[in-house]
Order: sequence, then structure tokens, then C-alpha cells
Amino acid sequence: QYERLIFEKKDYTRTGVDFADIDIMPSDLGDLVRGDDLGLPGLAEPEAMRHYVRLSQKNHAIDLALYPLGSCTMKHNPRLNEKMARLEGIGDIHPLQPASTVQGALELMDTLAHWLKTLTGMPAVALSPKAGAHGELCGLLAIKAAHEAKGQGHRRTVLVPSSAHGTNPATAAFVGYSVREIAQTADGRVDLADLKSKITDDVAAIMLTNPNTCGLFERDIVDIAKLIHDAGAYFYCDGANFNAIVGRVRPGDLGVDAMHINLHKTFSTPHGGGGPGAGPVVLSEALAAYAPTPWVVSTGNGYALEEFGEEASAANFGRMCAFHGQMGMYVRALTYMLSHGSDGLRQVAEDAVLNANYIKASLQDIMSVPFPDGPCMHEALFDDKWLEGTQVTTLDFAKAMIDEGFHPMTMYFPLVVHGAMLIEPTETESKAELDRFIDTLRALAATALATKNNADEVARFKNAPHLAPTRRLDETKAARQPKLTYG
Amino acid sequence: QYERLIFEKKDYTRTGVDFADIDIMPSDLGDLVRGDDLGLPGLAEPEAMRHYVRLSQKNHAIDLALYPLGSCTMKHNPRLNEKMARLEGIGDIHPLQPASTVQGALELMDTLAHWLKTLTGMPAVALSPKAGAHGELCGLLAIKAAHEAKGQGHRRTVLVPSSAHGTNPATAAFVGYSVREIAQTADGRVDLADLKSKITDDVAAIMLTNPNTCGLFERDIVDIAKLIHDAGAYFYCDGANFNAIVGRVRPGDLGVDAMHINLHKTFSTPHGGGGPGAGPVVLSEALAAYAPTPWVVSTGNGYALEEFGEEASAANFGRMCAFHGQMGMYVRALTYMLSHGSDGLRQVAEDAVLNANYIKASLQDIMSVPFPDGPCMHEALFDDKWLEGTQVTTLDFAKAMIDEGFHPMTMYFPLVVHGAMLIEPTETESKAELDRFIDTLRALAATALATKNNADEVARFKNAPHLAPTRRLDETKAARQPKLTYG
Amino acid sequence: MRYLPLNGADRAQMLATIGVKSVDDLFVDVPASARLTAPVNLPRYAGEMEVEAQIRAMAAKNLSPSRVPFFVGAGAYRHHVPSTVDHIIQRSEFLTSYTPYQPEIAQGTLQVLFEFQTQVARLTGMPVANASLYDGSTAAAEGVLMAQRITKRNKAVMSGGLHPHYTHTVETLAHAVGMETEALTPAVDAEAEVLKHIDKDTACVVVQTPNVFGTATDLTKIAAAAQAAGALLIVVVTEVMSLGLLKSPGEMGADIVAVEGQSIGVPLSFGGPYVGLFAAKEKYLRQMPGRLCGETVDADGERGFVLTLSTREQHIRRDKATSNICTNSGLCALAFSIHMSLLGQEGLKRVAKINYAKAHALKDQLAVIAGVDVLTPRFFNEFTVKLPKSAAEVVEALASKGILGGVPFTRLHKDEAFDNHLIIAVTETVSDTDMSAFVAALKEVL
Amino acid sequence: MRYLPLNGADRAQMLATIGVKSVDDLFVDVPASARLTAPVNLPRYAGEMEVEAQIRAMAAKNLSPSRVPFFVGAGAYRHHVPSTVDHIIQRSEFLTSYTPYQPEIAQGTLQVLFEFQTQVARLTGMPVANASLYDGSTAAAEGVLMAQRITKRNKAVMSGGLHPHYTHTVETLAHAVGMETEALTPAVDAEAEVLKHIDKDTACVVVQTPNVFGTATDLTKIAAAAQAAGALLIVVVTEVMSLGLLKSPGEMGADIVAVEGQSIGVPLSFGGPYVGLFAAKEKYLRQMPGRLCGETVDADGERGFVLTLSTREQHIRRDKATSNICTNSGLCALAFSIHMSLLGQEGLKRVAKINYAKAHALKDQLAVIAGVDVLTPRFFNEFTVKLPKSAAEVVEALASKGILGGVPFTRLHKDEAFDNHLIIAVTETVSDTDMSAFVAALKEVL
Repeated sequence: QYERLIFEKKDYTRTGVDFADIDIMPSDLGDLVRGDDLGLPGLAEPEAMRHYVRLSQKNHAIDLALYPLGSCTMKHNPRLNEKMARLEGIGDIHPLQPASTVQGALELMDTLAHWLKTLTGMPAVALSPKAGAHGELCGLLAIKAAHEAKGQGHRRTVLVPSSAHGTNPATAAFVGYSVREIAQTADGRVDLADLKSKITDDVAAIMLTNPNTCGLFERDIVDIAKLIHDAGAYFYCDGANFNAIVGRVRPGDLGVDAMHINLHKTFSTPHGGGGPGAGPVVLSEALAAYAPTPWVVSTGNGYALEEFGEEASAANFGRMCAFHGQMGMYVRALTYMLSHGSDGLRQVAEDAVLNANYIKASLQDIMSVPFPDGPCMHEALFDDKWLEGTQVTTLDFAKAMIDEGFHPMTMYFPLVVHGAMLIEPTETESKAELDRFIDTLRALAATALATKNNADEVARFKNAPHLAPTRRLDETKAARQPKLTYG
Repeated sequence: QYERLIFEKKDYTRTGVDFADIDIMPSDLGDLVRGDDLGLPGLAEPEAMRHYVRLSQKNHAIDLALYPLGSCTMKHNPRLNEKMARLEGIGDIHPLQPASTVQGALELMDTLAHWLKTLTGMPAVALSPKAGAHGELCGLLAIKAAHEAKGQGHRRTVLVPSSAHGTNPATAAFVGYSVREIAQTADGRVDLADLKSKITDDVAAIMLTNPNTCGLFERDIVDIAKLIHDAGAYFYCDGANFNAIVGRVRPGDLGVDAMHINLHKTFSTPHGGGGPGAGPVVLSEALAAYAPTPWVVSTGNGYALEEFGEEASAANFGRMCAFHGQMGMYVRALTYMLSHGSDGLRQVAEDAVLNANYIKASLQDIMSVPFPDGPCMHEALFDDKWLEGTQVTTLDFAKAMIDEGFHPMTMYFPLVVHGAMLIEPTETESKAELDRFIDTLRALAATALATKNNADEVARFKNAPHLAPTRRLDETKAARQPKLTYG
Repeated sequence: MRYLPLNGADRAQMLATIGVKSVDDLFVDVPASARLTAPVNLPRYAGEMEVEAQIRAMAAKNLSPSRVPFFVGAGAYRHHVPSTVDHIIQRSEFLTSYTPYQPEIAQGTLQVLFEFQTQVARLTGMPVANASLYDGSTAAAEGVLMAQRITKRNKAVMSGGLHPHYTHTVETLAHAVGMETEALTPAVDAEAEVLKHIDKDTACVVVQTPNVFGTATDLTKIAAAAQAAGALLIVVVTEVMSLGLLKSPGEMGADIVAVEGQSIGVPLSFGGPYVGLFAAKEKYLRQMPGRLCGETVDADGERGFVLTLSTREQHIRRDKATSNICTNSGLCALAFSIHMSLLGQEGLKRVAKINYAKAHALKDQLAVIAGVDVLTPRFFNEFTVKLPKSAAEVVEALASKGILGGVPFTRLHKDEAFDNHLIIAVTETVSDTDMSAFVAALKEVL
Repeated sequence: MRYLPLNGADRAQMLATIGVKSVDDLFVDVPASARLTAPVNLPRYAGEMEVEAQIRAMAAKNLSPSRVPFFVGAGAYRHHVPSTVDHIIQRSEFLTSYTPYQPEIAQGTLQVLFEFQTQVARLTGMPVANASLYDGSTAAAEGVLMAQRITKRNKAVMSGGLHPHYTHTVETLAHAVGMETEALTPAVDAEAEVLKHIDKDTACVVVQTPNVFGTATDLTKIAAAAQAAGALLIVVVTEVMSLGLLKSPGEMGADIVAVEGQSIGVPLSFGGPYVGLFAAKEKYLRQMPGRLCGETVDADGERGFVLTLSTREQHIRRDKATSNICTNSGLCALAFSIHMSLLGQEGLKRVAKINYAKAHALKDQLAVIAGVDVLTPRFFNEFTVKLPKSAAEVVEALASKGILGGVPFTRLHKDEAFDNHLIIAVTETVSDTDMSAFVAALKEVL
């Protein structure tokens, strides 16, 4: 199972790409020419193919089994999306071709924008952010710009619930805000009283995930929005969980001013081992003018790309990246949207919520649920109370799942729940696969509970996984003695 | 690891393909309309993806490791070939479009034909045979037609060496010839004396593989061809092993009258779990007129497809299949040929032979070689003499290789060698991979030999494989109680 | 060269291990007269870019059906294949595996083949099926030879509705093994005619539905009559999609069924590779040609699959084999099976109805054009019209207008009586716009 | 709907298990005012065929670089990517896996990232690299913020050779965190000018080579001078292929290197997703943004890889994190790594030389055209010419002739002084015929 690193052979003479011989010497570059040895090995094509195919088989993937990473949303990635992204005229066009030669591409961006605006009930969208966290940055910069334009530059505080994604406080701090935490109620929602007490006149915005990271819909969301607006602040919604409500609830109807949409989560662009993402941000009327450059404009007889934002909106807060965003993700997301349509997207949310509640209902007699009352949304949250009295931890239980052929759920997040286990099945799981998962977890949970009476059996959990490509890895060593490159 | 059959769920209500609702009733078909229940389950796309991805991981493949199947030739399949086969204008054109709309396709077939003829030194080629065995049939039917045209219809015997592929005698018998076996010399070649004694005036042809199935070049091939020709018979060469000599030897220079070329073996079209193949047949001047329909003709200002063979050659023996052959394989093979060029193809043969001899040289001190003198060609043949005194058989040894991550070699073929193990590495293996294979086999061979002194260890071999997706399968049960469909 | 991992240093080391000086020493057994000392007269090696440019240049000289209104069928059909299918068949583990000779590490391929056989059996309404043959035409020919083995009779009668390429393929193979054949005169509604030609030597009658002119026929009575006369009924289907709407050959009494499976999962690819589906009555199981995959158990008693009954096959039986076939059409069978499992009967029935509806819609539009005579009495997605002038000329004229308008029957079979016959196929890929364009263009060129 | 496995019967059973009557009961927490009772006003679901037709219709309205002579660069480049690359990245196990949070079942992704980091480090000549950022421009911006963290100084000076999009991106982020920026006036040979603008507040100078006008610059002296003044040198590279021919940033003394990696393995795709390569001196390791993959051992002592130093990251450190970055550009990093491992230094050096040779060949042909002034003194595969008229108009005129002829500098930065500046890129994908066509067309439109 050991797969050699490509560097271990220390043979730099080979290549897997054929180019014609070339003997021109770049004499005019003088000293600028690089020396001979770059330390970069080349593999013949058969060697490369094997290296990567073998490595790939060491990965879990949504195409192999359920991947119940709560708050990460791993759903089926249709291959039609991949095919569309590779079309001639899509995959091969350059961002700086004259606009007259990319009218279809601009139309595609405009169409995507139309779908996003319609689905969210928001009047504007900034497409260019390259990931969810980048979208948060975009939203907060728009809010900052809006406050500054209104002479409210003194507003330097952002409210963030304790259950928030780490990116929320990180982004707020990144742009110079101080972060004020909002407490959570016993039923897993924002504590309205605490919120009220923390709204001061230096508050710029609240950042709220809805459905929240406990998988629950914020029942008081409309009231929260009103409180925030009344205080002269903006409501930033972390749209990571938009997949739970798409087609059934429009964030614009809830009072949201800005929300990023993780295209990979809601609209199934592939995660690819951790990216690329795409995080378009929908904006309310109040913030629309501050959106970053560039944007697509319809000129009447076609589309143009407004690169500098001078004419239409000098209020824009700037540019978030070179060029105009993640076109490759736009086409995948739009393909997914067109495939589902308005009825299908609504069904997506319903089935996602149904699947999560089914898991919750099927496991809650054996695994403890921190917020048992009422339905959850797209993810079912468990804690580790049920493991009390055993030596098995959430981590041990998760690693033992690996031996059963399942990827663990999200662990220890949200932080507000002890030993959290956050399970998100998504709508693309069949009942048969959910039942297989439920049966497996019930059996594993029973085994874990049985370790109370049999200390020896604890080792099965402590030493898990046993059947994975590697045993449990020493993360402490990796951090203490960082080794990030070979040799 | 158990993967359910798609039929086990007995749910026929689902589908993974969306079509518009349709309520037209085919009333004019009356009784011809089928009943509702076909017993064919449908899978939603995510379910289908998982089913097949999971199943795929139960397969060994050339992209995972060496696949040393002697006489089956598993070499690297370049993905450029796959890409070319799917081009618009290649993968999507219909065989019965007007010739004026497929000039490029006909040019491609003509170009392939030119390369095949040039590489073999033969004046003609029949492209349409759909696999190697189909090519053998084509060759023998051309021979039969030629004899009949010359009033030699009484020639009803085909000479076949005892080491031949099973397809050779099967094909000869299939077209009504009786098969006469030719003995083999102690050094693994055709026994010339025996051959001479068996050439009678009813001999229609000899079918000879060269390099032969022992992986050896028939040194007397030119003499054999002369004997056959002098007797008024034809020389059919089984071209399965052409990959050993391509670019270094032209069969036309050896006196061959007809030879099929397994495009997948020599020119790397993918095997795909057992097909499709493609078996174009090159023909000598003597046989060219009898080639089957259809064929491509150059008209001066383009190409045409001669479908009926009436004008150019009424002597054709007929049609081997609908349409005009395995275009999808032609484009892959031609892509491979253009990539290698004349120099690269020559290197292919050299490296294939070098790799095989390297394996032979590296193992022959521990595993016995039936024909030790002189070099082998593209495959190294071992027998089971070295296992004498152990209870380990060729089969056991092969199954034990599976646990080491390698696909076994071809076993018990050729039939003329006891317990044969025929190893073909091909040219696309690196020295590093060969060394890994050699080290593994040496260690395994040493273990097998050690079982002489330890009967208990025999079980490791008898029960192998231990680490494969299934244990050893009961082939006898499968044949005695054939169960070919579910339910 | 990008596909060759050895470099000069490797080669030198390996030659040393072997104990020879140069690679030429490994070719000593080649007669001196036949040793090529230099590369043959063909271009040298080329990079991906150059090769791709050459192949693309050829592709660009073809008129792609993806770009024009398209009505060509006659044995190969343009259908929509879900993108999942092509993705899965390109997975290394399927694409680059060999015949499953070592079943323990080929369960992926083997389970797929078992499922494929079950799908084929259910689709055709027959109890057993093999793991595929080269294509429909060779499957038909193998069916005829199988009938000879079973009945010990020596003549095959082929209907005038059989695709002429199939007729010719059967003739070639049947004559090769010494069988007689009788091919009846082509006719639009031809299948029942075979009964009149059965005699005591008749091993089988070969009929096709829908036949080459598109005509769908209930074969129930033909089956009974043929079998009563001691002959087997071989049913050929060239448009497998029709089985989503039409009664299966098994229901109608077929003994052997040979189907071109291309329509489900396999690209047109200018005629190949395709996939032959082959099914038969259970009692004929051991006379079937080609590979069979069977269920069994492993040493632990767990279910597994193997290639089985190989004692029928050439590599065991050599000159006594039931056929000389070695490969099947594995990758195309995989594509078929994936597409079929995505469709399910629900999807198959629906797409079949759409085909029917579209074809009949076009038929209605053509029927009212002066001089166009619709000949096919009952059909699925293909029908034949008689034009007032040469169909070949009309097709060329349409092609020059960017419409691929069908197959002149004389493309398949030379006979002046059919000069004006045009076979027109309409699948779910044809839009209303395509049909209007066709109708308008046809009016212009007539 | 093909992606949704539940059917009505499933849903009914599941609702019963949950103990509610309808799915609406699961949405009870949504305020009544915000419950949509019907689908929004957008089209309904559509099959693959219909969706594909819609996307293809949009694609067809674009002029594909694959079909015309193509000379557009300025931060994104058209290079040949071996077909193997796209095949591998589409493997399910790579494409549909998530961030490797469970390393035991993500060693595929993790080993690739470790190899990627090593490749990036060696290519840039730096000791450490991260597992990728969004793209080159955001990598540059992250580099500037990192310089602030390291130096505790608050100003960034950007050369007039920096790609204007990068300048604007750095400004946006730097201003967001309260940093000052000084962007120098664009100039063809601009990098050394930064030294004159360093003061005690200067955290870093940002220079680019080859710069946006194509000019390649030896930064050795600039590095030394900047560092002597207490500022860090951040080197931006937008054409990573140039590192096959030009001295690496590490060799020239860079502290931080931000590279757009798109040229190796990643399609143009109208601007994204791309892959930002980010490398630094070892002492700055713990100040690096983004994910890092590190080597470690498992419980059996075998080598394995994990994401590491996550205490820098937002999900642990929240408002104290070094950056807010969560995702990397994993799939593009994989593509880069595969392409790089196929090339190896041998292939990289060779293709880099071909780029150089072709660009200089075109430069020679343009230099002799009356009115065309080649401005770039030393370059790799891209250079700037001053035309006798508006470059934007020339580019439009060329486009109407089917030639994509480069990037007018004013497309990136509005300044009349540069109205006639045209940036021209020439890669290995450009043929001699393409060049001749360009030269001929340019002569016509000037």
C-alpha cells in the first residue's frame, strides 16, 4: 500500500511530455537564465497514471459511500456539470478576450446571477468571490463601505453567535472589526435577550448562519433582522446552509442584507479534496451599490463587463481578485440549477431536511440529541452525552466508523455542543443507503456502550481505524516538527 | 464489500434519466405493445454512480499495477486515444451518412490502412474484422476463396502447431477445415521435419504465430513460408504478438500471406474487461483480391466506400459484419501510431523484448525455464518444474501473487509446456516496477520452495488469495449448476 | 517518448543483467534478410499537440450529427446517452482491465456482466443471455450457426425485412461452415413470408422486428408455425430501444434472439464498436456462443461471479469449440448496462414512447407532401417513404443543405426497384425545429 | 428527478418514522411570512438533453481560442495540458472527496498535496510552500498581509510592473486591514523603482517578473536593498511556465513568493478557478496563510500525511487566525501537480524554451512593421508593443478577422498614456501559421 513519493527516486532525466527538440539559446537573458537542476522529477505517462490512480484509491469519496460531513455538505456531483465546464467556448476561453467574443460567457454569468437573485429574493449579486470565506469578506467589505459612505465609520463591532463557523469571526477580525459573541438558548438558537443587550451603537453588523450550525432554523430571524436594522446595522447571513431552504425560503424575505452562497454546497460543484470553491454574494438594495468590481452589464444589444466601476458605481469597494471569478464553477452550478429547475430545487431542500430528520429519528433513542424538540433542518446534531461512562470519545467513535466503510460525521463542531457529532446526509442519499448507515451506527453505538462493561473492548475504538489505508496518524508530531516538503 | 445486485431491490419505479411527460398512446400498434412490467430496475444517478464506482474498485487494472498476462498484452492505454475517439465528427458520426459528409473518417481509415501496410510490408488490408479471432476467420475465408478461385477447393487441411492459440484450430475447424497438428522441437519452435512430413496436397494453409506462444521467434520462418508456398498453400500468421517485432521486422518480408493485427495488443486500444477488439487483416498480393467488403477507395478527389465490391473485385468472399468495422478502435490505434511514429514503434518492440528478457534473466535461477537457450521475445515463459516436490501448483502460485498486489501471469498456456507461466511485461513498464515485480516473485518463489519442508505453509498457497475482494471461487459449481441471470 | 518509461541508463543496466551487449542481440533469431536496420518510411514520433491537431483535422472534414437535423438510422441510432455512462466506462479499473480470467480480482467486471446478462434476458423476454458478442449482425450469424448445431439441419431462411448487411453477414458465415441460405426478396412487410420457404432442411428462419424498413411485426404465429415445422425462430432486433414499447421476442416465442445493443449507451462512432446482445431459450444454453458469466460461491461461501461453461470455448475445446470467438464487447456491454440501469423500465418506456411520438409526428408531416408515399404500415421510430425521385440523390441534396436525411435503401442493397425508397429514423434527439427544417428542405429538393 | 433517489413511497415511510404528516411539518420553524408555498418563478426541471442544449447555445456564442490564432495573456495563458491530467482529476476519488479532515481515508489527496508543496518549493526556489490559495492575485494580497504580521510595519509598495488586477486586489485587502499601499506608475521596466519608495513603515515591496508588460528582471539587488531597509521582498509571478527558463525568486532572494499556477495544468476557463502558489522562507512558516500538509507517522510508525499547523487557521483560532481562508484550490493544485510531474524539469525546460523561441520569433516579425514599436527589453513569452493607434480598436478589428490578438493595457488600467500599448503572449500552442496570420492581419488593420 506504500506509494513512493515522486521525489524519492531522485531521477530528473525523464519526462512524460513530448516536445520538439529546440536548440535556441536565450542569449539576451544573460544571468537571468536558470541553472540546470530544478529538482523536479518527471514521470513517463504510464508511471504517472499509476501513481495517481493508486493514490486515489486511498481516498474516501461521495461516489463511494455516504459522506455525512455536517456543515460541509457532500452531495452527488453530476457528471453533466463536468462535461459542460469542459465545452469548447467555455473551458478554453480567456478572461481578457474582447467582450464581443465572449457574449455567451457573459450571458451565462448573467443567467446565473438571475437564478441566484430569484432564489434568494435579493436584488443584486457579486459573483467574483472565490470561496465562501472570500464571500464573507466581500459581504463585510460592502457593509464597511456602506457605513463609511453614510458617515458611520465608527461602527467597529460585529456580532457573532457562539455557534458560528470559524470563518465568521475570522473574517470580521480580518477586516478590522472586533467580534462580540452572542449567547445561545437552550434550544440551540440565538438568545434574543442577549442579542438585545449587546446591540450598541458601534455595531456594524451581525453575522448569522441560517439554518444555523446546529442544523436548526432561527425561528426569530425576522425579529433579529428588525433589531439589527433598527440599530442601523446590517444583517450578514452565512449562506453555507442555504441548501436546506432553497426553493422554500428566500433570505431576502427574512431581512438579509448580504449572504454568500457556497456554490459547491447548494449547487453541487465538486469539492475536489478541498476546493476550488465559489462564493457569490447576494446583496440587498442597501448594499448593492458597494459591490466589488467587475460585474456584467446588459447593454441592450448584448453584454459588457464593467471592469472599473467608474460610471455605474463609484461606490464599489474595490476588486477581490484578478479577472472575474470562478467561471468553471458558475457553469457547473448553472447546469445543476437548470437540471433541477424551480420545482427540483425546492425538492432538494425538502429531501435534504427529510433525510436529516429520518436519521435523527432513527438514532435518537441510542445517541443523545442536544436539541431534541422539534425538527432539525438539513443536518442532525448529536452530542457525546450518551458515551458518558465509557472511555470512547467522539473522536474514537468517528474513527471506528471508518472501519465500517463510512466517512465520519463532522466532529466537535459546533463548539457549543460537547463532543458534537454533526451528520448531514443531503438529498442525494437513497433511503436504502440511509438505512445501511443507520444500522451501522446503531450497531457501532451498541458496541461502544458495551465497552462500559468490558475495558478490553475500548481498544477497538481507541485504535481505530484498523482497515483504512493508514492507522491513526500522529497529528501532534506533524505540528511540532513540521515537515512540509520532501528532502 | 458486498455490493448488492441492481435487481435485488425489486423496485421498478425509479429512473435516473429525465424525459418530458408523454401521453401519446401508440394505438395503431394494438397487440404489439408490451406489457407494463419488464423487470428492469432504474437507479437514480447517485445510486448508479456508487454502484459502478464501488464495483470498479474490485477490479485489477493496468493503471494500478503490472498486468503480466502473457499472450494477452496489457500495456498502458494513453488517454489521448480516448479523447480523440470522442471528438465531435468522430465519435458521433453515423456509418450510413453520405460519403460526402464523412471524408475525414474515410481518410482516417485510409491512413490507418497505410500505416498497417507499411509496418507489415503487405500490399493490402481488410479493416472490418471486429477482433483477433474475427480476423483469423477473415484470413482463412480469403485463403479458402483463393483456393476455390484457382480450382483448389479440395484443399481441406490446415496445419497448426501444438503451441497455437485455441482460436487457430477453432477458426480452421469453423470454416470446415480439418486441423493437422505440427510438433514442436525441444527449443520451442516448429519441428521442420515434422512439418515437411505433414505437407500433403490437401493442405490449404499453415497457421503460425510468430513470435510464437512460447515467446520465441521462429528462426526457420522463411524456410517454412517457402515450404508452404511451394506446396501451393498459404501462410496465415497469427499476429497477436506483432508488438514484439513492430518496426523491426515486416511480416511481408517473412513470406506471410495473411495476418490479423490485434489493435488492442500492438496499438494499445483499451481491453475494457474483455473487448471490444479490432482485428484488421493484412493480405499479400495473392490474397488481396479476396478481401471482404466493404473497403475505402481513393477516388482522386476524395474517398468513397465500396460497399458491394462488384466493380473493383467481384472475388471478395463477402461481408463480415454490418457497416465497416471498429472505427472507435481505429482512431485510438492511429493516435497511438502517430504518437510513436516509426522510431517510437521500433522502440516499443525493443523495450518490450528487453523487459521480457530482463524478467527472464532475473528469475531463471529460482524458477525453471523450459527454453533457456537464447533470448526470448516479448514474453518470458516458465514452467512448473521448479515446484516439483512441493504441493504448490502453478495455479496456487498465481493466486498467491494476487495477495502481493500483482495480477497473475497467463497460466497453463501454451499447452505444450507443463504448468506454464507466461509473463509479458510490455514496453510500458518501468525498470522500477519490474524490479518490484521481480523482488516479489523471488520472495514468493522462495516461500513456495520452503513449503517442501513445512506442509503447514502449503495452506497459504492453497487458500490464496487472502486479500482479494473475494476468496478463491468455485468454478466447478458455476459450470455444473449454471446460473447466468438473477432470480 | 512519453509512453516509454525506460531511459538509456535503464536499458544499459538491464542489458548487463541479461548479459548481452545490445538490444540487437535479443533479435538474433530473426533471419538476417528480414531485419530492418532503420525505421520504416513513416513519420517520426509526435507530441500530443501535433497528434491531436492531425486527428482534429480529419474530424473537421466530417459533418457532425450533433450539429444538424439528423434522421439516419437503418441499424444504428443516435440517442441521448447520460454523461454518467461515458464517465464510468473511462474509469481505469473498467477501461484498462482485461478479460476476467482471475475472478478474485475482477468481480467488478464480472458482476456487471451478470447484471448485463440479466438485463438482456429480461429486455428480450428470454431466460438466458450471454456476455455479449461483437455486434447485432455477427450475433445473428452466430444464431444461425447455433440453430444448425441444435437442429442438425443445414438451411437458413432469411426474411426480406432483414437488414441487408445482416443478410450478407449471415451468408458469409453460413457459407463458410457449409450451410445453405435463402434470402427472400426485400419487402416492407415481409416477415410472414418466411413460413412459405420452410422445408425439412430448414434449421431456422431469421426475421427482424422492427425490420429494416421500420415495420413492426407480431411474430407469435410465425414462431409457432416455424417450430411446428422443426425450425427455430431467430429474431433480430436492430433498434433495441423498441423493446421499451414493443412486445419482446421471448413473449412472441423466439428460440434465439440477436440484438444490436448500440442504441443504449454506445456512441455511433461510424459503425463500431457496438455490442451484440444474444439470448436464447434455456434448453439451448450449452450451445450458445461467446462468454458466459455465472454465479458461484467463494471459499468462504460468499457469492461471487466467474466466467463459466468455458468448455464450449476455443481456448479449451480448440477445434471442437462452438465458436471461435475469444473477446466479447465488454466495454460496450458495460456502457449498455449502465445506461440501462439508469433508464430502468420507467425511463426506457418513456423514451420509447417519445421516439414513437416523434417519428409518427414526422410521418404525418411527410405524408401530406405531394409525391411522398409512406410505405411502412406499423412502426416504432423508423419508417420508409417512396419518393418521386432517387433517394440517394435526395439525400445528397439534403446533405448539401446541412440535413442528414435518412438512408436510401439502395445504400444497403443494390436493386433498381428500390431506388426511390428512403428509410427515415426519428429519435428523442430530434427537435420540432429539426423536423420542420427537414420537411421544408425535402419540399425544396423534390 | 434523476439526482434525487427518494420516491413517494420512501418519503411516506420516512415521514412515518419521524412521526410527522408532511414535509411541511419539518419547516415549522420558518416564520409564516417567509414560507414560499409554490416554486419561485424560474423554469422547471429539465433533462440532460435540454440542459446541455442551453449551455451549448451559450458556448457557441463565444469565440473559442481552440479555433483561432491566439495571443492573449496578461496573467492567464493558453498552454497544452496532457489529456492524462484532466482524466485523473475527474476520478471520483479525487473529484468528489472533501478537505482531508480524516487523514486515514484521505491519503490520496494528502500525499498529492505534500508532493505539490515540494514541487512549488523547488520551482520557486523557496524552502516551504502551502497547499495552494485561490489564485495568484489573492496569494499576492495574502503575502502583503503576511509581511505586515512579520514586520509589524504597515505599508506596501507595489511596482509599476505589477499586473493592475493584482494591484487592485492587494489594495482592497490591504485597505480592509488598515494597511497603506503605494502603487507606482505603470512602466515597462519598473521593478527597481520600488527601492526609492521604501521608508521605515514599509512592510514589503511587491514586484513581478516577468511583469505585466512581459519584462523579466533580475531581482537579486532589489532583494538585498529591500531587506537591508527592513522590508520584505514579495515576488509575484503570473506566468509560472517562465520558471522553467528564468532564475527562481528564491535564488534572487525573495522572502515571499506568490505565483499564479494556472499555466500548468489548469484550463483558462474565462478566469477561474485557478491556483495560487504560495512559498516563503522557512522562518516565516508559522505566519503563512492557508492550508499546510505535513508528514507524520501513523500508529504503526508508517509514513503518512495530515493537514497541520491548523492552530493558525480560522476554524481553531477564529478571530485570531492568520487569515480567514477555509478552502484551498485543491482540484487545481492536483491538476498542477500531475502536469508538473509529467513535465518534470526536462519537459518544463523544453517547453519554456519553445515559448521563448516562439515569442521572440513573433517579436522579430512585428518589429519590422512600420509604426510598431517593441517596448519590452527582455522577456520570456510575452512582450508589449506600442501601436500607432488605439490597441483596443486594433484588438477588436483583429477579433472581427478571427484573431485574438493580445490585451490592450487599458483593459487592465485606464490611462490614456497607454492607449496604444498592446500586450502579446506567444506560447507553445501558437503555430507558425498563426503568427503569419497575425502579422498579416495586423498590417491590414494598422
